[in-house]
Amino acid sequence: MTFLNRKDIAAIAILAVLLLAVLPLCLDPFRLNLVGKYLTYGFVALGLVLCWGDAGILSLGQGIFFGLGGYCMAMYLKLEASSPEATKIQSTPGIPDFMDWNQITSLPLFWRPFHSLAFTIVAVPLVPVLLALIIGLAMFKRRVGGTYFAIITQAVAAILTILIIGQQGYTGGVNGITDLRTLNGWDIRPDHAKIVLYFINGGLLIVCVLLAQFVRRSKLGRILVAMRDKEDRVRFSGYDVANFKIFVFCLAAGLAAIGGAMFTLQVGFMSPSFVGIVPSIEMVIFCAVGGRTSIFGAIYGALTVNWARTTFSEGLPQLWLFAMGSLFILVVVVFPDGLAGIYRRYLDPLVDRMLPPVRRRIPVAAVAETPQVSPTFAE
Amino acid sequence: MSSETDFLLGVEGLTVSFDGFKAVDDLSFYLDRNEIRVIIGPNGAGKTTVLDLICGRTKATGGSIRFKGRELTRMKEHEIVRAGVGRKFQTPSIYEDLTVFENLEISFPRGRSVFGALAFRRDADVKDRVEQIARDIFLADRLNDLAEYLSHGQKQWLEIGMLLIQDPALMMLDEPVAGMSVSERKKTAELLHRVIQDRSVLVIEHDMDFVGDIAHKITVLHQGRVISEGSMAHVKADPKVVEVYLGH
Amino acid sequence: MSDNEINTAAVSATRRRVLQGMAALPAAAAMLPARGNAAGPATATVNTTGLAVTDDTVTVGILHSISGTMAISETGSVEAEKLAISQINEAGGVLGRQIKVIQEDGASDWPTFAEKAKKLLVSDKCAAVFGCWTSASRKAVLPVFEQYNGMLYYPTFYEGLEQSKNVIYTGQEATQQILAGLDWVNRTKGSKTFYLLGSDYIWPRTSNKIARKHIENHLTGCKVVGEDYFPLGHTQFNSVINKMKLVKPDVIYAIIVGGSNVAFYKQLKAAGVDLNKQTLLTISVTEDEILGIGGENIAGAFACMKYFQSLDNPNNKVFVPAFKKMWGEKSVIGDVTQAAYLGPYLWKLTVEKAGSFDIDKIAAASPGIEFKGAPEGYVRIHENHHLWSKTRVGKARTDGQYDVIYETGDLVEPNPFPKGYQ
Amino acid sequence: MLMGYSLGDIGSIMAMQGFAGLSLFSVFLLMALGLAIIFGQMGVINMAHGEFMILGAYVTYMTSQVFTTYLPSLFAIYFFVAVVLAFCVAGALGMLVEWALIRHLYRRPLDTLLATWGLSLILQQVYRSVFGAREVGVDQPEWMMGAASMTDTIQIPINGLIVMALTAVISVFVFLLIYWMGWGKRVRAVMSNRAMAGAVGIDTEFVDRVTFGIGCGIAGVAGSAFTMIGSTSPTAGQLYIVDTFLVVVFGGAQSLLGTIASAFTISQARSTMEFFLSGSMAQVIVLLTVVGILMLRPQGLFVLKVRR
Repeated sequence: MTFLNRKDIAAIAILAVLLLAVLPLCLDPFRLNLVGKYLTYGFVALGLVLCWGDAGILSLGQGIFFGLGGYCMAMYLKLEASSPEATKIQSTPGIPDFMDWNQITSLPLFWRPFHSLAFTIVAVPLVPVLLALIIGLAMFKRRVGGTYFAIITQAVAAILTILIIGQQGYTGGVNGITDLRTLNGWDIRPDHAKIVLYFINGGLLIVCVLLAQFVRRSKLGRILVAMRDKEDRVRFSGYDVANFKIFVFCLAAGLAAIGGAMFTLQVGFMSPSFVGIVPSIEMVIFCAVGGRTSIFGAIYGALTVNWARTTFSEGLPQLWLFAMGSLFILVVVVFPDGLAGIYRRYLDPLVDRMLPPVRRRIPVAAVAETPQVSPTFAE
Repeated sequence: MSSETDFLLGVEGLTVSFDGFKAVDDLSFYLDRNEIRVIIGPNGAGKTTVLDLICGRTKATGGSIRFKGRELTRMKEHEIVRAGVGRKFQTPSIYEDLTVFENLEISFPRGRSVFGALAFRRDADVKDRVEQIARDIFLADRLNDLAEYLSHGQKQWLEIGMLLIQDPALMMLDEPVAGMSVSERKKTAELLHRVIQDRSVLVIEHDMDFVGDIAHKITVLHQGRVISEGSMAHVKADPKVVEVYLGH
Repeated sequence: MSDNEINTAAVSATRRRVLQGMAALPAAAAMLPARGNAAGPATATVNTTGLAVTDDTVTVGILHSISGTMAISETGSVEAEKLAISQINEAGGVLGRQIKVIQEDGASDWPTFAEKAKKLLVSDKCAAVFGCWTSASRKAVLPVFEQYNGMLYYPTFYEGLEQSKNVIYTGQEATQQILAGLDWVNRTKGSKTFYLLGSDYIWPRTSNKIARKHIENHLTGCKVVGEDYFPLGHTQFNSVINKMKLVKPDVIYAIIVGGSNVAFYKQLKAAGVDLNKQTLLTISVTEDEILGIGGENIAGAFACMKYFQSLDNPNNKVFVPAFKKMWGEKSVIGDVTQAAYLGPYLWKLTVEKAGSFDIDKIAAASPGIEFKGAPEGYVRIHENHHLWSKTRVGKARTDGQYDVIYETGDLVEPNPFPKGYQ
Repeated sequence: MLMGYSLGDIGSIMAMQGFAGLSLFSVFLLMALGLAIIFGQMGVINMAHGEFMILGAYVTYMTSQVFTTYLPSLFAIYFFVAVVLAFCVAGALGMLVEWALIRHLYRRPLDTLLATWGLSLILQQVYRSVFGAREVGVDQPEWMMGAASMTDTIQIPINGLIVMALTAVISVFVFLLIYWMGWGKRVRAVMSNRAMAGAVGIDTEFVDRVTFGIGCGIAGVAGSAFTMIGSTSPTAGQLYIVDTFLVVVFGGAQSLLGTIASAFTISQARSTMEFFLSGSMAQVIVLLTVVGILMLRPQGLFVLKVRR
């Protein structure tokens, strides 16, 4: 894997050992399930690193994609839980309970394909990516960027929430889609199922980390960073800047959607409260705390902030907002690169000193200060 | 005149107005193959706007720009670049977080689509070409340095190098020697003479010594119009030019 | 970190929270050391399923939002539940055991509710949980309670369409709250035309649907002349007020919740709609909401629910002062707060009837449980785990209280899956 | 739905509906003016704008309490005192926030968004700790809460009139400030080139701080006015933030006239739609239209064409 240098491999190995060995050994199934839930936000944070950290496109609408992915999965699970036998007390057996309560007498057309697991697995990333593609085409082709883009994605998140809540016959409304039971006949509720789901989730996350790292280390990754800093220069080097933005926005949407689907599986329901403005901004917070330009930072950020939230809300719920608010201000003002920035400044030089040098690079000083963009002449 | 097909770039009746203010007004000029043309004029004459119009950064209100027989005014920026027009900005515009090598590599004209960029590999072709260009722009020994550590003049050269690696038929340089030391200027002039072997160059410059050093032909702009065009001697002797410069 | 350390940390955190819960119950704390298992049957006989029951204590959970947007509404329920528990402890506890409380914060976030519910059942082995407020939070915890076989006492009036072995619904379901009020307004005011309003989510929509069916099918000559929904948090009602001025309904039937309520009633008043002349019937404004709306802005409106603080009966005359003594003179008690107060008592009575804390036995013993000491008056648990209760109509006064002007003669049967109303 | 009503009725309703549209316009404009200054002129994305509004509302609440307790005879006019106080308190907090937070972030506009979001969380918790989680009822003097009867069938809400008047005053104030006194020029000079503006004798720190303070102060006034029509609770501010940003962006962030035009367009569309459709659908349609138009015309409705 030429896109990984020694440190990347070490970082991925540490992450994998932590997620797939250390945490499962240390935590009871209940806490492990919580960690699994936090990790689903890691997918979103991963996308934000590419989209926001690298390409400079701040999307305040990642909840849209997280939610859509989650809803796709929830629709499949709900249909499986609504077999005619299980719903025989309804006036129309075989459709989800909330539809029955809303006098819907046959399954709406857009629900029908979700009987198929294969379709669902394709739809989970594809539906959000399509929406991202539409938004991206409309915005980036017209050079909307920066704050405007952020505010418009926020408005889209608001619209989607109102729509989901308003169309409760088709979406389950504000309650969301609840009481999900089996995945292709396999009960997802017992502890051992949650543990299996946790490992699937962790494994998928590692795969996505590799994918993200591949993108970042490709020329496309360098173009994204170049575009963030000198958009015109990239454009006048013959690149269609909009296409690159659309690509990275769609990629981030797809990653968020996978997170959403895993969330639904592990938590057992999906509701509009994960789609709107507040959850979307919180997802940006996870990413910012971890470090917007570091993949690993973003994942640890998602873990840390959520862990802190659970801990605070168990002990001192009143202080939670204070802590979260201050943390956020502190990160933005003092540590714009988040946890990863602190690591890079204080710990990474130590690691460098401890690692035996393998290849000689000519300008050692310059490279050591910025391992992020260190070139690798591996070939 | 417009029937003439010998020119590389033909600008005819070019006009652009910003809320009624005509920055470029019915401008016409022609650029031959292998010609170095310098555009001069007082501040606000519309020089940079002309370059913006040619490379598609600003859309024209009227008129046409023909390049190798193709109409540029209807093309997008990246299409114009791919057609063979390169442009250097007034302030050096390079990627400071990347190394000199990576700066040149990004400009290498391959893998310009999204998936092309994803599949792009740094093969021998790329390395050879980058190293060759680096020698041309006097930066062969700085390839692995971050671009932000370069001096101002070196940054200008790097940006010129980023154009060269694309091998454009027309290079447009906005004040290429601004902020350079005397020796750097000489080197830059030398560089320009070398690189125009098989292309045309359109330069905006204030430094008249430098202009005299490189220009084949000079176009003088004033208030968005051409007031004089010809050799250095011709332009210097033109009373309209003298009036414009002295009158300000 | 080893397994053990984590567990120790969790236990000590739990203990700390128990202590906090106890601190809020000074009376209970004082009683605790004095009691032993001599007062009740042996633990082995009353707890065969490994619940957190010892010889002298039984642990229950309280699960509401004390942070986030729903904290506004849920605070009253927490207070009522704590009051009931401290009273029960003072009177000797349940089967001779003092009740210990573990309180968790749902933080207005539905997965958090599910998470905490699971914690209360799995880690803390609570014998019963009093909690939830919104339908969404209840829907989120319901699978947890069914999977881990817990018992939830849910206090809010809600849309119905649900019934579970593991839940006792101490508030009214929609038909109980709606039908009697509509009958009353039709009978006493001769109202024929109704304009239905609601916040846009499941409870108002389902309730309005029931109201519409009732108006169209059961009230002769009556019809619905308009129906509108607004997003939660909506604050601009002038257009709909004008619309209503045009159609001039006999009754405005409003199920608006939260901050929207304040905006709606203020704008209604400012638009010159005098609620003493225009009949307005609501099922969503309790005394709690009036605190924010301002009594003078809603005076004259009718509310239809099962409990008002001003209710004149002996039980309520004891309950209201006790509540104020514990939580302050300024506190007000709305319908849901009272329903939350019923939870611990109903659970106690059921445990005593079943002679056991076991969930299955309690679920089975619940139907038929009578509570004569309820502030709202006599209530009884139905086969479907909802309560038989009376429905009352109150008229809002300027001081933020209601005058009770009507109550049903008999207890109204709960009917969560009403035929002909779906 | 207009069948079967007398012409007179329809006329009255149209008059009142027109007024409803106008008062919604005033509400939107009042919300947006403060943000138009902060976002449009300074480029700071202030996500805590709603919390500054709620601060104004709480100041009004406290003023009403003080008047009820100490000056009951003057209660009828307390509101005007409250508006001034709301401006001062919110403005002062705004200046403090600028000093402590915003001034470090002028080079990073997207980061102001994140930092002010953090600020909004803290403010919400402060309100919750101080005033409690419940909504507070802000008492208004009786004369402000009624309706003025124009004819038998036309009633005009007095609080709507007050909001309109307040909006007019604030708009005139902002226009004088930005255009007539040349403050806008100075702000733009500072924003486009801080060092140069400083060199030509503009006290850049002062300009920043006062501008931000004025923007927040206007938010406070808006909050104060909204106690007449909306609710006052720790989280109520979040309800306004999307609408407010859309109004400013839709108008073209740098143009105050644009803000006014966009507030007018959006409010009229919303108010008309709500009359004919359900509130939820009206809101979705209006939001979608605004987003759609913004995608077609990203600069907003009113913006000057300039060389980039």
